[in-house]
Amino acid sequence: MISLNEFLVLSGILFAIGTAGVFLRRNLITILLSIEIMLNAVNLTFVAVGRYLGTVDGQIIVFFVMTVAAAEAAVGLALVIALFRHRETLSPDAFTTLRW
Amino acid sequence: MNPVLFYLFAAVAVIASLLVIGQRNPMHSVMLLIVSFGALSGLYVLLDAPFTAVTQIIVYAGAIMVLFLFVVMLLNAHTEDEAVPQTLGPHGMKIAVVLSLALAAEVVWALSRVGAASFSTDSAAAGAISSVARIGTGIFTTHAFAFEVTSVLILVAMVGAVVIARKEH
Amino acid sequence: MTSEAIIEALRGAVPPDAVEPAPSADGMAAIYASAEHIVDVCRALRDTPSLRFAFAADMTAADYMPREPRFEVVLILASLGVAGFGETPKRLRVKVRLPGRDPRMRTLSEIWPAMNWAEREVWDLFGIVFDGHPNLHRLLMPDDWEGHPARKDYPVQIKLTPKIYEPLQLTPEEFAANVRADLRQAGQD
Amino acid sequence: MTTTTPELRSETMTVNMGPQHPSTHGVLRLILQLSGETVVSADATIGYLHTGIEKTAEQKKWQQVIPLVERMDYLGAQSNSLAFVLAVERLMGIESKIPPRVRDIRVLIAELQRISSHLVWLGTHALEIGAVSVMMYCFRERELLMNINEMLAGFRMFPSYLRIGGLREDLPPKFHEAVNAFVERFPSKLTEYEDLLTKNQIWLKRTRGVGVISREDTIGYGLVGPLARAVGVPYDVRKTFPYSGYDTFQFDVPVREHGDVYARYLVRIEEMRQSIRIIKQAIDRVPPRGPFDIEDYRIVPPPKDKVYTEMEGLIQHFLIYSQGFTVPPGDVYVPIEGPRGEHGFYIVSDGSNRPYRIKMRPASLYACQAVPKMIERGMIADVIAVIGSTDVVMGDVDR
Amino acid sequence: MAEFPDIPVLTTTVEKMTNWARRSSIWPVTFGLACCAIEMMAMSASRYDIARFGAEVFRGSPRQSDLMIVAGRLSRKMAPVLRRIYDQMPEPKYVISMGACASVGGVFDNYALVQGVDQIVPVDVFVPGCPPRPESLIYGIVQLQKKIDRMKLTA
Amino acid sequence: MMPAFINPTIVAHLVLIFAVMNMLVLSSAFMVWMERKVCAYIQDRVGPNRVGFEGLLQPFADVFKLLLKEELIPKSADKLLFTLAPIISVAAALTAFSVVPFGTETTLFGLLREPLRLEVTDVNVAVLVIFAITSMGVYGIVLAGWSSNSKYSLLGGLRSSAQMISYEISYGLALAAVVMMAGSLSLREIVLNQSGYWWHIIPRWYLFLQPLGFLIFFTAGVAETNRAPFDFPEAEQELVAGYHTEYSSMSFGLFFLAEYVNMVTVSAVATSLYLGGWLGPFLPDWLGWMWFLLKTLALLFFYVWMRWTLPRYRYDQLMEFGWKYLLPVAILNLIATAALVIWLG
Repeated sequence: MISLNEFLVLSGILFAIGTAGVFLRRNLITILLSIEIMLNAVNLTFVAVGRYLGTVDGQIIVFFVMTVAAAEAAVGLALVIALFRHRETLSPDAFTTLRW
Repeated sequence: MNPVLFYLFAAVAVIASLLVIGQRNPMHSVMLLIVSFGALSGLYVLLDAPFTAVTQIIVYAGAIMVLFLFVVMLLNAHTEDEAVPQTLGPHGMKIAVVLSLALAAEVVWALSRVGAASFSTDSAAAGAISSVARIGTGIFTTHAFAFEVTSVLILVAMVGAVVIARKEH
Repeated sequence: MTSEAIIEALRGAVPPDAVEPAPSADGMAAIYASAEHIVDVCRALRDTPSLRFAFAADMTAADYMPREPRFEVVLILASLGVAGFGETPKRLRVKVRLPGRDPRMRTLSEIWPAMNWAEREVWDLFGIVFDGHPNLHRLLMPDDWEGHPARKDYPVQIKLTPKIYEPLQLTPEEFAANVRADLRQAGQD
Repeated sequence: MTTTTPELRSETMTVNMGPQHPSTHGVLRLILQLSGETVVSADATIGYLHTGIEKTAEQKKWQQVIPLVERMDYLGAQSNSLAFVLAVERLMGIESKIPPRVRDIRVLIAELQRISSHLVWLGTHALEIGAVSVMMYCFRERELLMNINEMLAGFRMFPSYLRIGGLREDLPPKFHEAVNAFVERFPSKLTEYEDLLTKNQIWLKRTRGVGVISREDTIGYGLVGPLARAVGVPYDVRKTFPYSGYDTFQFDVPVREHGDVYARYLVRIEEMRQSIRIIKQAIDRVPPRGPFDIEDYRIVPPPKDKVYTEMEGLIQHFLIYSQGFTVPPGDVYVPIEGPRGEHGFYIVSDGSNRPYRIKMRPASLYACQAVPKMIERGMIADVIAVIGSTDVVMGDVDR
Repeated sequence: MAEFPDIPVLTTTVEKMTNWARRSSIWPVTFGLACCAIEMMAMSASRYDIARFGAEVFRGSPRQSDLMIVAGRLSRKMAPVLRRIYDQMPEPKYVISMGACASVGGVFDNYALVQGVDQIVPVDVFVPGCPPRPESLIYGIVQLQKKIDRMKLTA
Repeated sequence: MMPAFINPTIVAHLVLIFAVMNMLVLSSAFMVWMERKVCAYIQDRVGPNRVGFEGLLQPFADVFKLLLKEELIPKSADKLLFTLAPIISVAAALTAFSVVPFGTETTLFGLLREPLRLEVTDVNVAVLVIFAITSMGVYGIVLAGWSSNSKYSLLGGLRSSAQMISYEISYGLALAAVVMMAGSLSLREIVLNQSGYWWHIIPRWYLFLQPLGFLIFFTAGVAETNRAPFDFPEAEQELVAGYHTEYSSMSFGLFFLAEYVNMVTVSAVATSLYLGGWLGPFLPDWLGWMWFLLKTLALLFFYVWMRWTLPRYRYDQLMEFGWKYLLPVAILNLIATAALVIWLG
C-alpha cells in the first residue's frame, strides 16, 4: 500500500536531483530547468500532504507555486536572453564579474 | 491507490529528472522535463487531484516549457558550452556530486521519519479533495489575499521580462 | 532635341572634346562620349536643367570585332516629361567607344543606381570593366564561367558537359565545424 | 566547440530563398539576412534562366528572331514582338508605310497581351498572399485570351502573329465575335476579383504601406511602368512617346501616390480597365477584312495565289524564305509600353539579312534589382508580397 | 460517372495496390523554370484541372513530392540546383520533361542552356511543345500513370 | 463463469474506443476529400473524380502512396526528436477527442447491463483536459521545426510556438465563459445544459447566449489548428512548407493527419460547447450522434470555405490581432458573462 511516506521520499529524491542539477550543470537553461524540478518536488509534497489531511489547501498552494514558477521562468529566460546577447554564451561562469 | 501505477510514475519522474540534468543538449533536457511533469501529473491523479493534474499540464507543459523551448530555439544553443573555463575546477565537480548525494540522503531520511501514514480510503474524502468548486472557493475566500498578490507578481514579472529582454536600440 | 542641341547644352559643363555627335539611323539624338569624361558627361546630362535625363533606360554594348575601337557601350537615356524628371520628353543615346584590349570605363552606378546591374551584365557578357563599381561580379552566367559570351569571338554553341554538382556554399568555419561533426559521429557510431 | 553558428551570434539568420521556392516567380534567388522575421538586408542573385537569346538571335534571319524575342518576357510575348517589329521597321524606314488597319490590330493585340499578362500577375500575386482561388479565376479568364491567340495563329502563348511589315495573315473569321465576347465578359469578372480583394481587410493589411519606394528611387532604379505610376509618376510610353498610333486612342493613365504594393495593385487593375477601353475602340475601327501588311514583297511573303500563279511571286516567296531580307546598317532603339513598363529593343544592323546585335530593355531586371531595396526592414511575408507586386518575369530578367 | 477503380481488396496483388496508390496520387513539386511553368499553372487551374487525376497537390518541398515537372529551359547555372532538388526527392520519383527546351534545348541551341534535361536527371516522360498545351501535359501525366501501372515491385 | 473483465460494458467500451479512433482517422480522410472537392467547386473546377466514385478514394491513395515512399531523415537532423515530432502531433490530436461526448447513453437495445455513454471517457474536468492536450500539440510542431535543422522549419516552429501561446489564452477565456454559464467543466453536462427551447423554436444553445464567445473560440481554434488565414507555421508561399519542410513519406502524412484531426476536434468541441452537441429535433435520442455529425460537418465546411476565400495574414498582424483585439474582447466577454451569470443568479 502506498502511504504518504512514499510520496515524501519521492519528492525528496526529485528535490535532490534538482539541486544536483543546479550544482552540476554549466548551462543557464538547464539550471532553470533544475529549479523547476525542485519546485515540482515541493508541489508533490503539498498535494500529497493535502490529500493526507483531506483538505484542498495543498492544491491551492500548488496553484500559487505554479504562478510563481511561471513568473520565475519568464524573468529567468528574459535574463538568459539578455545575458546571451552580451556574452554569447550560456555558461554561468561567464557572468561572475557582476558587470557587463 | 494503485502501487503499480505509483511506482511506474515515480520511476518515470525520477529517471526523466535524472536525464534532464544529465543531458548536454538543452532541447532534450526540456523534452525530458516534460515527460517528468507528465509523470507528476499522473501522480496527482492518483492523489485524487485531477484539477491540479490538468493545471500541471496546461501551465507547466503547455506554457512554461514552451517558453523554454522558444528560448532554446531562439538562441539555437545546441550543446553546453565548454569553451568557457570552469571556475569549479576538476575537484569542484566531484564535491558537487558528493554534496548532492548527501543532500538527497538527508532529505530522504528526514522525510521518511514522518512515519508510515497511509491515506484515508474514504471515497467521500477523495471526492472532497478533487472538487474543483472547493478549490475555487478556497482560492477566492481564505487565500484571496495571496491570490491578489500573485496577480501583482505576474504583472511585475511580465513587465520585468519585457524590459529585460528588450533589445537596446 | 537634336544631338547638336544637346552638345550645345552640355558646353561648359564638360570639356569640349568629351562629346561629339554620333550617327543615328532612327532620328533619336545620339552622342559619342569619351571614356575618360563619361562620368562628368552623364552627371551633366542628368543635372543640367534643360536636359535632365533622369531615367537611364538601359545600358548595353556591341562588339564590332575586327574594328578598333572594338566595343561600343550604349547608354539609353530619357527625360520623362514629368515634373522633377525632365520637363520635356526626349531621348538620347550616349555611346562610349572602347578599345579591344583592356576595355574599361568608370562606373555610372553612382549617377543612376539602375546601372549597377546593367554594368554587371555588360561585364559578364562583354568583359568590359567598370572602374569603381561596388560589386562587379558576373550577373547572368555562373560565377566560375570562363569567357564573355556576347563577344563576337565567342561561339554560340559550345560543347561542355553540364555541371551537376556544385559545392554547398560554406564559410571556412562552417566547413571545419562540419568536419568535426562528422568525426564525432564516426567516433560514436 | 562553440554553442552557436557564427551567424546566430549576431542574432541574424541567413535564409536562402530560391531558386526553387514556391513564390519567387521562377528562379529568382534571394539571400535574406533575417533578424527574427524582419529582413535586415537582402541580396538578389539572378541568371538561373539565362538563355542566351540575344546571342542566338545573331544567327537568325530577321523574321526568325520574332519567335525568339517572344520567349524573352514570356508573359508579354506579343509586346516583345511588337517592340522588335517596330524597331526593325523604323530601321528600315517603312514605319510610315504600315497600313493604319495593321497598326490598330497591333494595338489591339498588345492590349490583349497586357490583360493576359496582368491576369497572370494578379493570379500569382494573390496566390502568394494566400488568396488561392483568385488565381484560378484569373487563369479561367486568361483561357479566353489564349483562345483568341489560338484563333490568330494556332498557338496559345507565342503566336508570332506580328511580322516585320505587317501581320502574318489576315484576321481569322469570328475574331471580332471572340474579342467582343471577351470585352463584354471581362469587366464584370474584374469586378469579381476586386470584390474578393480590393476591400478585403486582410488584403489591405498585407499590401498597404508594404514595399514602399520613393519617387526618386523609382526613377533612379529605372522602374517605369506600373511601378512608377504607383508612386505618382504618370509616365507611359503610349502617351509620352506614342507609337503604332496610340495617340489616336482615348485612354487614361492610372496613377496612385503611395508607392506601396496596394497602389501597384490598384494601378494594374485600372490598367486592365483602360486596356478594355482601348480594345473596344480598336475593334470598332478594324474591319474584318483588309490589308494586313505593306504589300512590299521584298519584305513580306507574297500572297499564296500569286506564288502559285506568277513567276515573280514564286521567286519572291523563295527569296523571303531562303534568304530573308536585308536591313540597312545602323542602330535603333524603340520603346513601347509593355505590361511591365518600358520595353524597348536596341538593334544594330550591319546591313545583312541577320541582326548584328539585339538587346531588349529588360523591365523586370530593373524591378528585380530594386526588390532588395523595397524589402529591407520588411518581414518575410512582405518579401513575397513585394516580389509579386513588381511582377518580375525571370525570362525577362535573364533572357 | 467516373470509372470505378480496380481495387477489389482480396483479389488484387500488392503490386497492383501499390501501383494504384502511386499512380492516383502524383504530387508534383513546384518547380517552374520558364514559359512552360505558366502552362503548368494553367493545367492546374479551372479549365484543365489536373485535380481530377489527384495530382493537384503542388508541394513546395521536394521531400513531399513524387513528380518533378521540369517546366522550361534549363540553364547551365540552374543545372546543379535541379539535380539537388531531384536528389532531395524520396523514392519513387518521376520526372516529366515539359517542353522542347527541357527535352532537347528547343530553339535555343547555344552556350547557356543544357541541351536536354536527361543529361542531368533520368526522365520518364517527354512532353513536346513550346510550350506544350495543358492538355499535352495532362496527357504526359496520364502516360506516366500508365508507366507506373506497369512497374514491378521486384524489379 | 465469465471473468469479470469480459463483461459486455467493458467490451463495448473497448469497441467504442476503437471505433472512435478509427472514425476520427476516417473522418479526417473524408475531410481531405471534402476539402479538395469544395475547393474545386469554389474555384470552378471539378476536383478529384478518377479514383473511386467522385474521387472518394483519393485520400486512401494518398495515404498508401505516402506509406510506400522512402523515408528521408536529414543527416544533420536530431534523429530522435525528428522521429518523435509527428508522433506527438498525432497522439495529441487523437487524444483530445477522447473527452468529447457525441451522443446520449445507450444500452444497445438492452444488450448492456449499464448504459454506455457515447464518449471515450467522461472526466469531470473535460474542458480543461481538452485545453491541456491541445497545448501539448504544439510540441510536435515546434520539435519538428527545431529538429529538422533547416531554417525554414525553424522559422515555422518559432512561429507556431508564439502563435499557439498567443491564441491559447483567448481560446481558454472563451471556454471559461461557457464553463461559467454551465457551471460545470464536464462537456456532457455542458451539452445537457443546452437542451430545451426558447419560445419552442430557438434551441437553447450557448451560441445565442455567447455569440461573441463562439466567434472568439472559433477564430482561436482556426489559429490553433494552423489553418488559413492563420496558416503561418507552414505558409507555403513564404516558408516552402514550414515546420514539415524536411519531412517526407508517412511522417509528413502524420502531420497532415494531425492537422485534419485537430480540425475535427475543434469543430466537435465547438459543437458541444455552443451548438448543443448531439441535441436536436426530429431524431430519436439514440440517433443524436447524427446531429452531432451534421453540426460538426457544418463547422468543418466553414473551415474549408475560409481557407479558399481569404488571403493570409502577416505574422506580426496575427500577433497584433491576437493580443490587441481578440484577447481584450475575450476578457470583456468573460466579464460580461460573469455579470450576466451573477445577475441571473
